[in-house]
Amino acid sequence: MFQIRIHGRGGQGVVTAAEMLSIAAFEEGRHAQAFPSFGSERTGAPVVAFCRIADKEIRLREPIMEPDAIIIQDPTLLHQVDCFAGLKQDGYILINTTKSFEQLGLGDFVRDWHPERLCTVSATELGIKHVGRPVPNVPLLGGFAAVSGLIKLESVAKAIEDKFGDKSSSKVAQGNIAAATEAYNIVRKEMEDAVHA
Amino acid sequence: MDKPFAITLNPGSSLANHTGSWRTARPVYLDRLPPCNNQCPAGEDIQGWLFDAESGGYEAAWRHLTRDNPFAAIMGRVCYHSCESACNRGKIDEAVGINSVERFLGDEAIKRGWKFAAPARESGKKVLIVGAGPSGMSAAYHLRRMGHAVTVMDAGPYMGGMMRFGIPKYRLPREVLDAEMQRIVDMGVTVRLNSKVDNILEQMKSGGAGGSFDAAFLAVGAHIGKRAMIPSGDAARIVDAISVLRSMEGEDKPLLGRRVVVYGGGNTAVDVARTVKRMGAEPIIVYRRTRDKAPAHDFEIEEALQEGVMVKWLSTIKQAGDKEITIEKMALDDKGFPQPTGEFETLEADSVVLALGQDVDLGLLNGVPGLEVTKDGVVKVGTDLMTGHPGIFAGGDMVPAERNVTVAVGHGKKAARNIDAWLRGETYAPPPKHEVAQFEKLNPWYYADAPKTVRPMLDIIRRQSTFDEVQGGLDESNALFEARRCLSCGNCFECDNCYGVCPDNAVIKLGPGKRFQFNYDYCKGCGVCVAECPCGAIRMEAEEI
Amino acid sequence: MSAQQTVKFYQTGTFTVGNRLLAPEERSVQANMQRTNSINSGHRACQGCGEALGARYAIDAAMNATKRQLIAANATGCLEVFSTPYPETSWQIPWIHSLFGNTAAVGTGIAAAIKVKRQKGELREDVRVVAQGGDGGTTDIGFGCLSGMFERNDDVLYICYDNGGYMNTGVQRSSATPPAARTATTMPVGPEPGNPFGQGKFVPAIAMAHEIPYVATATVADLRDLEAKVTKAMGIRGARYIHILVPCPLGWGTASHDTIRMARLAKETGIFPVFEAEHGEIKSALAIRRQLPVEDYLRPQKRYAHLFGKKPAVDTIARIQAIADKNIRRYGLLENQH
Amino acid sequence: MLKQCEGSHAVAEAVALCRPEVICAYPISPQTHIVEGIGEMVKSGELKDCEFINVESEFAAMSVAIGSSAAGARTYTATASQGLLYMVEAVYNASGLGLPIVMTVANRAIGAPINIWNDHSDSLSQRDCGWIQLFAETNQEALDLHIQAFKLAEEVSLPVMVCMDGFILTHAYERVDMPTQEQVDAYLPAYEPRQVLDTAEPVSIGAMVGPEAFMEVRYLAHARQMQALERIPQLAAEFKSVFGREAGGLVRPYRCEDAETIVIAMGSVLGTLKDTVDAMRDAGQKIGVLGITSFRPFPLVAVAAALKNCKRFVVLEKSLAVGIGGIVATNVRMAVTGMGLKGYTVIAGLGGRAITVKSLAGMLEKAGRDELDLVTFLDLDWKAVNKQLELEKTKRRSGPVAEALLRHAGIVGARNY
Repeated sequence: MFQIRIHGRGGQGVVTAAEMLSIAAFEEGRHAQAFPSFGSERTGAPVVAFCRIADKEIRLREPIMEPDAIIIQDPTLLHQVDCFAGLKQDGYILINTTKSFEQLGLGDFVRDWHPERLCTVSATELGIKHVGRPVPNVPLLGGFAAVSGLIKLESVAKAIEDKFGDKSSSKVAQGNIAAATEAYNIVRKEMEDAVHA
Repeated sequence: MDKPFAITLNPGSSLANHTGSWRTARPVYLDRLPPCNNQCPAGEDIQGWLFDAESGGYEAAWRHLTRDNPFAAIMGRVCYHSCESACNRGKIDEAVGINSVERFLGDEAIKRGWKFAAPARESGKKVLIVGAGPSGMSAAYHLRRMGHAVTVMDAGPYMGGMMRFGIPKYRLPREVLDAEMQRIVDMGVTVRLNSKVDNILEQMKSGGAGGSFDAAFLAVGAHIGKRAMIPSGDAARIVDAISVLRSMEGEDKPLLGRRVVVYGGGNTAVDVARTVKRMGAEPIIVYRRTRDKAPAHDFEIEEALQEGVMVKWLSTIKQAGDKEITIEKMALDDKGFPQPTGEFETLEADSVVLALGQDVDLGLLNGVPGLEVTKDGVVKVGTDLMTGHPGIFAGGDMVPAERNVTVAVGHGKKAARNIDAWLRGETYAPPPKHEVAQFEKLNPWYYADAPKTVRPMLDIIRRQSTFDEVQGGLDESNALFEARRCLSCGNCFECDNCYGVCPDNAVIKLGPGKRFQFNYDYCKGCGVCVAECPCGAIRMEAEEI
Repeated sequence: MSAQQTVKFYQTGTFTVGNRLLAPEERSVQANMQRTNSINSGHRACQGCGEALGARYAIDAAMNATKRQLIAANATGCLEVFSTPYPETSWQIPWIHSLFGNTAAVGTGIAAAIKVKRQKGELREDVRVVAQGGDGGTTDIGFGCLSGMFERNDDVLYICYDNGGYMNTGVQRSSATPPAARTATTMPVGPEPGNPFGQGKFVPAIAMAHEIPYVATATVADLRDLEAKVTKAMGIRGARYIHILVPCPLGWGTASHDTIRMARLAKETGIFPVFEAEHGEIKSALAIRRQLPVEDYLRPQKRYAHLFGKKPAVDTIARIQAIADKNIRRYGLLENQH
Repeated sequence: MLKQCEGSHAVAEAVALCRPEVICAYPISPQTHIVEGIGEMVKSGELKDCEFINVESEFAAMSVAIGSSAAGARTYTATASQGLLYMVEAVYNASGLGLPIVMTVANRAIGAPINIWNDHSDSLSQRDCGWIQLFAETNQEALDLHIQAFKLAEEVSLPVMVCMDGFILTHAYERVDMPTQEQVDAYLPAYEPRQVLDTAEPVSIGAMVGPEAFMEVRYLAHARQMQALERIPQLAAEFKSVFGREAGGLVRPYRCEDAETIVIAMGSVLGTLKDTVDAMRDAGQKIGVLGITSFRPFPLVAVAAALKNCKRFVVLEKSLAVGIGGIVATNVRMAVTGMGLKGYTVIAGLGGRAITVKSLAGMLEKAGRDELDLVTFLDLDWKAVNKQLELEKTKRRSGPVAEALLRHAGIVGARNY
């Protein structure tokens, strides 16, 4: 079972990201469980969402306290919330930022971790670029598909269509898919760079 | 439906709960006597015939009316309608114009040619009636309806009696009078005019075609003008009012001159004054008391004044001369009696008409055993209108009573009922009278605001110069309106109020004309029906313990 | 022009229940021998109960207007208690009692069910819904549901039978209890005896503020007016409200036979304005026929007995008169008098 | 058809498949997504012949439901927590009148202090209201129970609450197998009311019943729940034959056969418990889980049968009967009267407190050694509690408890993830 925790702020699509992640896993025939931190948080407040992915039925309902991966949608949270609480050694970290882990002051924390599991992507910019809105959640999913290798980029695309396909024009879905794809490629590149560094 | 236990119930199942057991007093329907009926000297069921008229059933209304009084058209003109004074509607706005509706019905009957049916069965009894006036003809009508053979004898040349010889045409057109008289003749009543009865016993014996009469009703009226001792010169022209009015019916109109003094304050005095006014003279009424003490109806005085009749109130004639009379001023004392003042005045007068009342010619009763006469010169009768002589009854002006047409007509009916009973060897017992429906018993809220309809009056010029009828009648819509103003005091008129206002649906509506019935199984005795009955036809009665 | 038709019949006009001279179609529903008696004999209302009467008037009229296709929801209260004690019901129509404060909502539910059943073709008849309750169930505890039903414009006619208090529980004050009236919870003691002035609410005006298609007031003293309003209401779709004044002999301390008279006095003094409104605008008022001072209305009621002691409470009576005068001005009760 | 969706959405779709005719909605977390989902289906025309009414309160919601159900319409609503309490008078009325309304309760705590997170205090407060209460373990079961609920409600003429854990299930995305309309139609016949407001056959519903018949009416309500006790397993079996999967029933034992310790619970925590038990079994402990699906009617016989071979039972419940302890535990104890079992009550997860495998395992191991307190509060912060109790002892005006505890715990507003 693989457990992901997503940190962000109200309005950044944190919960949706977890749900789409579960849909993507479902599309690959796996069991998945996504759930929010059940708060009544308003726009701007710190928000957490969870996703479990497994190959058999997921019965566990406790919050994810020891995640295999952390997605941080907003790096400003790093100073306010213990985003990495319980993260397993050598877990995956994906941060929406233009900075590096070093620049974010996380250099010591991840010093001995697998470098290819520590990625950043400027997802907000990708959101603006492809969708016209500073929503980082979908590009980060593309990035996560890349960094974790847990789900395929195509599954993320399917999840995007599932979420956005009906409601708005496919333009939104296509924009999101493009953003996710670009993020995927950026992260792939980053990982290669990290391995070769 | 497979209904859940207890919480779901079948419709209307509360009928099993007889809430009538809660009652400590119960409402009861009753008929109270409307004040108009109570007041009517002719005993008309006024509320009853108005009820028929309200729905436009004029013939039914007329037939209902004529159960008691055959002269609707006459009554509608000459009756002084004391019913209207008693009418409860007068306490709301104005009394119902009963008289005008009565006239409408009477006129309608003449116009449509409605007739009285001949009796279904002949009794084989013969009744002699002396006098074809209102009382005699009324009795004739009722007796005939009861199946008796009736012969009316009258000394005069026409039927009608005082209705013809005492009431001027402008109040009662003669074609109306004739029509209503003839209708009675048409029932099979024998009328012999110009047939003075000099001796009643002999007349009864002589009978007629079928042998002697079984009973007699005397209604000869009061035709002898009272005289007053007025010092007068030979040349003074003094006549009595009845003679004047009677002569108006003949070819020779009375010659009274220009200035005519009418002495008296009764209706006859006013009639004479208004009559001579129409003949071109200048009448002046001299009366010893005031207007409000005058026995004449005020509306008649008012109409006379409108027409130009002069009146000297508080005056008596001291002397009558050729061209003038002397009158003395009077003053009322503490008790309201006029007392001489010693002040005199002279009035120009070509003639003096005495309108001081009439006496009865009792000649035909001479030698009748048992018969008694009062000191006023009228015949004593019992409550059954029978004289001291068995089988001889009397009514109208010749018995002690108020003298007017309506009273006379009432006597005719009453006499007829008693004669009928007497002929069968029985005593007529009138049904007990219901209690009078006083205004307090009504709930006047329910009556719509509707002021009385004013009858048209002839214009003043024609009133002063012609004998055309002064007061007009109502047209149909007016008559209907007026009839519908009736409150139906004391008598259910099926307004459905009791049926509607009962919170317990404890009033059963029986259908048109059948009124209502209480369902005492459910009536809780709240009394709302009594309080909200417009006409006072329900009463609460304590439940027996 | 009021909902009431002017009938040209001078004997009793439109004031009596029936009128044998009217064409059958112009007669009142209550005059009809075949009226439904929707609430039938055997109910356990007090003698002279205004509410029992008002309910039959209104529901019979609604039954007539809907060709007997009517379902009623009923709030807890006198009407419910006296009409449906197990094992007997007085109702002859489909009727449901749920709770004290939810009748308008129950009506909404029934109307919704009917709408769906008609859409599906499972119900052929155009069945209509009446929800009814006393003033407590309407102006107090049921007010939330009532307001909700109004604002959604649900297809329900709500009828409030207003007798000015919680009579079922022993005459306690409601928000419809008039000033100065004695109830078990506003006793005639202390410096301001009876129900205080300046409290309470007049729900017809609040109903109007919802801009619902139809709002009317009526009394049991004006049957034809009441029937005309119910009939009119049943001809309209959406939320409708009729507020009927129903005197309570028990709570008012009046003689059982005075029930209708008291309602009449309430109207004729101007204490209870009788009017109708459409979409929030007043359309007509039933004119006072013979204006009377409020004292005539107050004096026969024991709940106001403290105003007429040895020293009459002239000031209090004047304050009540001022309320009547205000009604007369506000609703034009002296205009268009016959 | 398999799909990955939110629990609320799954329920909304399942309810729509049941062809409801009237739906009343008043928003309260965490029930909102359900009625929002159905509302959209009605408005878009996807769900035909259905009236969706936005009411002004939960009291009105249940009242509208009473009206529509009495008028013969299949009626649905959903609520939670304070909303359920606000409609309580109508809740009792609906069952008293025998109206087969189906209502989802997205279980949530009851204030004060106000708390929007999950526990079972809301529906368990209504344990005696006369409604049938079915608890879902997963979103799949929540979906399935709604389909069964309509059938059960209409058969026995009683209203049914389908209880699902607020947020934990309602807001969780997971896989469900959504049945087809044909399947649902095959299982669920059209509503044929036992009593209905019908102009052709008028009745008075809701009479006032006095002492002479009230006991009987109440007994009949009980008898109908006893009928439901028989029907629930049958309906689950029928359901399996149409839909091909297990759902519903009275109780669901898991690895109980040779268990010495059986932990009993309701709702979504059963999943976490099963994982915990599996791990403990792997470590050699004889332990099982008994899930109770039907809380009302309470399956006394089924519970007793499931526990007949164990040595002890632990009732893990997300509710607290203040002043005594457990609610479910009390019911279970009645079921095992005379069986000589050791029983423990564990209050857990109140107001959304996470119930973790770790805590559960620790507690169950203690239970296995019979070292557990009879009434245990799982993961209670004793330090905070004791401090507050101390404060109250010394200071009369000690201030609001909840705020004091938050201060003590260093938690202000947001949670520490």
